[in-house]
Amino acid sequence: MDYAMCWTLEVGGDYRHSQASRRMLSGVTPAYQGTPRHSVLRVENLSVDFIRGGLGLHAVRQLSYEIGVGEAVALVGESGSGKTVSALAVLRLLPSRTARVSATSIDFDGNDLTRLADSELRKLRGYRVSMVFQDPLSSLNPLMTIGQQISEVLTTHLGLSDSQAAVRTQQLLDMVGIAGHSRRMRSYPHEFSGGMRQRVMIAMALACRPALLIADEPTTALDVTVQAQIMELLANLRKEFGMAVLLITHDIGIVAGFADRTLVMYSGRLVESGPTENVLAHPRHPYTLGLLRSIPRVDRNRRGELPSIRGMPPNPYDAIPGCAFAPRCAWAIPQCHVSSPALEAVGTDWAAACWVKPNEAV
Amino acid sequence: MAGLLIAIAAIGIGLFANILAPHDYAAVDVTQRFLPPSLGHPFGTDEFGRDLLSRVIFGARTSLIVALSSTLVGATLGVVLGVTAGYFGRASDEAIMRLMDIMLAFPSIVLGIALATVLGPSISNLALIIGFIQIPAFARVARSSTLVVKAQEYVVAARTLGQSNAGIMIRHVVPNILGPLVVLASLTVPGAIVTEAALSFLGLGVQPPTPSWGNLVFDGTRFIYSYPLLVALPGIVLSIAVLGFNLLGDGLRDVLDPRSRR
Amino acid sequence: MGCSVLVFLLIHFAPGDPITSLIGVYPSVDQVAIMRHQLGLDQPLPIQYLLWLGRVLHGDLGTSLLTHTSVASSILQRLPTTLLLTAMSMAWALLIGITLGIASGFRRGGFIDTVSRVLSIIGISVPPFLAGIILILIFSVQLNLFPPGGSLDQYGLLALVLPSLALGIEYAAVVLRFTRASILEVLEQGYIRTARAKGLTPRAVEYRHAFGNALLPVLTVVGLRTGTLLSGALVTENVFSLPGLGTLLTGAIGLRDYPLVLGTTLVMAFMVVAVNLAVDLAYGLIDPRIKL
Amino acid sequence: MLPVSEEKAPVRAPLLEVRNLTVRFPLRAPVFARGRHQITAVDGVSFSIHRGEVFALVGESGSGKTSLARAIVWVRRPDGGSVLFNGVDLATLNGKQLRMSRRGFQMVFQDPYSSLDPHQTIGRILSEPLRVHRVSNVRSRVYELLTLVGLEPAFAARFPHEFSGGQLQRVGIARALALKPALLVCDEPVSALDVSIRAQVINLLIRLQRELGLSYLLIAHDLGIVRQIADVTAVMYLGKIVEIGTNDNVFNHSGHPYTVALMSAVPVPNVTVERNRKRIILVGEIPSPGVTITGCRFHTRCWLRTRLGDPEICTSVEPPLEGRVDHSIACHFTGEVMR
Repeated sequence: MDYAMCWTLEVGGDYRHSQASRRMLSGVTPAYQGTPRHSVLRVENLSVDFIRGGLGLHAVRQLSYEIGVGEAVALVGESGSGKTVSALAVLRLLPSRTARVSATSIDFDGNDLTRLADSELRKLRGYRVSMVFQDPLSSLNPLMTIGQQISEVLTTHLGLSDSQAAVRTQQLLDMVGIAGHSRRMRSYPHEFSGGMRQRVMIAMALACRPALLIADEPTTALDVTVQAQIMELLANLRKEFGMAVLLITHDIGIVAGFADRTLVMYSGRLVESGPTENVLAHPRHPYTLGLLRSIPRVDRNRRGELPSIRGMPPNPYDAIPGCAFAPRCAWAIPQCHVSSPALEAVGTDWAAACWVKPNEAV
Repeated sequence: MAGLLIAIAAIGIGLFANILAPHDYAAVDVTQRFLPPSLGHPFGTDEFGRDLLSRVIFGARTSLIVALSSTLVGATLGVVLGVTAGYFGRASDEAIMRLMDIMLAFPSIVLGIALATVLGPSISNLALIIGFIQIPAFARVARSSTLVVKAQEYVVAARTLGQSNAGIMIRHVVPNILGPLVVLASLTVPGAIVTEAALSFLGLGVQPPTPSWGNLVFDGTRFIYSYPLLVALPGIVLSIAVLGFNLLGDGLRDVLDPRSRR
Repeated sequence: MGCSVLVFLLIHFAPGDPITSLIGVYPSVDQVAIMRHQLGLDQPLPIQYLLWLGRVLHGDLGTSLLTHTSVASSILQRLPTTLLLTAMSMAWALLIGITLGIASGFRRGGFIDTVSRVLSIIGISVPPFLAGIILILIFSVQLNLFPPGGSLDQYGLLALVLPSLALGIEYAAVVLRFTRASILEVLEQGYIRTARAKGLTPRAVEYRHAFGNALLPVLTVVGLRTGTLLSGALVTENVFSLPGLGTLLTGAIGLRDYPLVLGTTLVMAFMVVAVNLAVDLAYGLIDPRIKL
Repeated sequence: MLPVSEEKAPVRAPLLEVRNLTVRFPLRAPVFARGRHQITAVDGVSFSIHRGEVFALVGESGSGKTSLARAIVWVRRPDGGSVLFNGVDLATLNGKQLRMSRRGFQMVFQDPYSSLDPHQTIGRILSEPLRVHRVSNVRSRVYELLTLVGLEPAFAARFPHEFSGGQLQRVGIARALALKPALLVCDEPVSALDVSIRAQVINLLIRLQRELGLSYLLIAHDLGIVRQIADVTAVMYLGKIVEIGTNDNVFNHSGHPYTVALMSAVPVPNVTVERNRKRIILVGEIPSPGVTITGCRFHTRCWLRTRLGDPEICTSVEPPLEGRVDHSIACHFTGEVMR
């Protein structure tokens, strides 16, 4: 394909690749091997609280996870489950006035992000780890051209001159499937459609060939047919670059086709994590199971009422003594209301935070 | 909070002027001219030997009557025009907003001067004139808020229920645009105090012997070299009152507009 | 155009007949009739308006009823003072307002922010005429540094220092507040988060991404406040007895000099319209989403 | 006098009939070039809904489905065509008659936060339709409605901001049911809700439909939901219906290349299915409605057209919507699609 060619041409360039990414460029995408593995990101005990008007909101509680080199991991949850907040916290992108972030350690690519100075972290952002956001319109500066916004990354991190950056920007636009670049580079975000803007965001994020891409609901604002385009593009580029992807989404359907591993969050906590096929076929946490059962599927002739989860997600301002899901859970036992279960292994590299861990097929 | 206190104090002073004032504001005593501040005359006396403090206190009454009633006039008319323009859109919107643009093109004082010469200077006319000047501001805010509310689905819902346009405007639009309008009103009051003062200052506002903050400052300027306190004291009181209403407006904005809560 | 109709009607219905102020309190009937005819006052109202408008479009603003000189020429003579005064106050108000606004917006809660917030709320509460008087008291009466009043011819630009300060204080405070609010708003936008996620330095984020976007609403304020600024100029000129359009206008109103009032008001309205047009053009230049 | 839900209508006459409906919008042109540009959001759409039927309208953003819904509930007069409710053309009604006939068709909105007035209590919101139509026993009816949608009567005294999205959507449904309508127009009723809440609201809609014998016009982009509850499904593309038929026909025997692509694009939460399915990725995005397209309006993105070697007819002749009563398709090459 076009973009493959363009990148082979580029490899000899003046990129300052780290050891890890050079290995990836040689085409060796480390296969998923279970623990232990080389991880690109390892988060331990991440907690985020928001202080608003004297009230404390526990957005993320003791979240730990790991993303292997080149691995695609999905972080799934509903609004308010803390999935986006946890990702922003890792990159220190939360407003420091209101957010209180704490973690035992956040290891990215050999750096402990909890100890890194702002200026050092900045050198990693957009270079070794980058992000794509949900709403591509508000995520792009309306007053700058597409070209300026992409080349900015190249001049900042790779020290390219403006003309070198312009050349590379064209190649990047090519890579994400935007044709007619010289004109496109001078266009402004409002002149693009939603899907095109998201392609621009992706080009910008991948400009320095990061080791990890965090995609925060990248297709939520898009139509289904465009969503399919973007997900295919992301999947292809991931294979191409051998980069790891953390896909944040509420749509489990997207997860099935994309992620090697799936993490499920509920009310700020990780409730289940494991290989996507296991989690989706035999979820061991009642929340995951209920969620999967309640999704009406386009590939099934099933009519009438859906099996649904009763009740509502808890108010994040409330302190819950036991399992946050217990009030809605069909399997809840007395213990669930008293103490909060920790993640416990239920299989190879597969864990669920539940006292009961029902074993049923979706 | 400070703003609220100052605003309440100012209004209180205006309301109870006759109780608070130590002297008759119009009592001339030529033997007592240009007295410096003393216990008997805390602000001193003016060129006719009138007690300055009493005049400032009664001036508060005049200035605030003009400011508050003009804001009421401007807000009422402006909201009616703005909501009509925003809700019905199209031709009525064009017509009303062009008219507002024309009014805005004139420096407000110029408009005020012109109207003051037409209607003649009396307190009620002054309130009408300043109110008239304020119409475009209220109309603009009311219109843009109405446009926001109109785009909300609950307005569409009310229409599908068979609610009439008048019903929708009264029940749904007006209650939902009140927030920004209250803020604007509280920010308009200091503007009105200043405009009244400026008009009085130019000799087109409140006519002597009735004191207002504006004509007190104006009268004082004649003695700016010999007796600056005559300008300074009413001027400072005026500024404090304006400051109070401005702070009140800011505070209201923070309370009523969750977007500015930062 | 609408402006001219409004001015015309407003002045027309003003009580006080210009004839009386011209010929004296007890004119003879004949005298009045002749005079009215000369002035075109016996024509129906719309015709009067059209005649006047026709002349205006040719640059003829009529003749002053009292001095019998051309209105256009007296306006032209006074215009530079007012233009210079407003331009000066606007210039330094924008300079101070935007600089401090940026400084306090980007370093929210810091020392500069606290100081400028206090300054701005005080500044907003001091109307130009009062600011003028205070400045005169301090700099002319006490320190004797600047003239308390007088024309450009007498003192040159020195004559404008205090007036432009008096006029600019409130304006600077307004600009400061809007700039600050606008920056705080912009800093919460998605593209700022993107810029930070790209690894740009805080400086690049603030000046390349936040600044331009924050300036747009400030530009709108500049347009909207022009009328207020001219109002202030009018008062300020009177405080400092500067011979500009403001003093011309107040004088003309006092004497019911129709054509002069009409002409001056129209020129002022035109200035407001012109500034707003300039603002629209600037908008078009800065914001690619707006096509003129 | 005018039709309410209990009215006896001629047997088999449709409850709602939409004939050749067209909605246009003026296009905002730059200041110096203000012309009479218009975009056609809905371009001659016809269909009918029978009593007790769930009719789903599927389409992506820009397909015109929301404009169509607004025209049907007559909050925006259509620019062409007609809407017949119980056989009565809404355009022929005067203000009072229209208000009466509104009792028969009500709407459920997409955004539960924006569709309920934040300054009114739930009780006032629910009593508004009752007051407008001078229904007696407002209070008891409000309690009845709250119970009907699974909420506590005590909620009547509270304000919308005290509730979650799912609860508010129940209030929205209760308001729509207040006047005992025969038809509910549901515009994306669950797309603003969280995944675990969606099923609850869908189930409520299913239950109400069964218990009250309602008809639904369901507007949705989520094909899974449509498949779950619709009897008849119509697929819209750029203002026109391109495929319409019984649910089984449209989903299992799709005849329009767009329907096929749309369905293949919907992800399914199952790894095996996702890995083995053939996905058709359409090129580009739905063209802006301001652009005039000759021939078939889908031809710019059609995967079948390229596969068939770019037949000329696709770009020159607009295919009519034709077929059987239970399945009509607007494509020149339906046979090829089916194969």
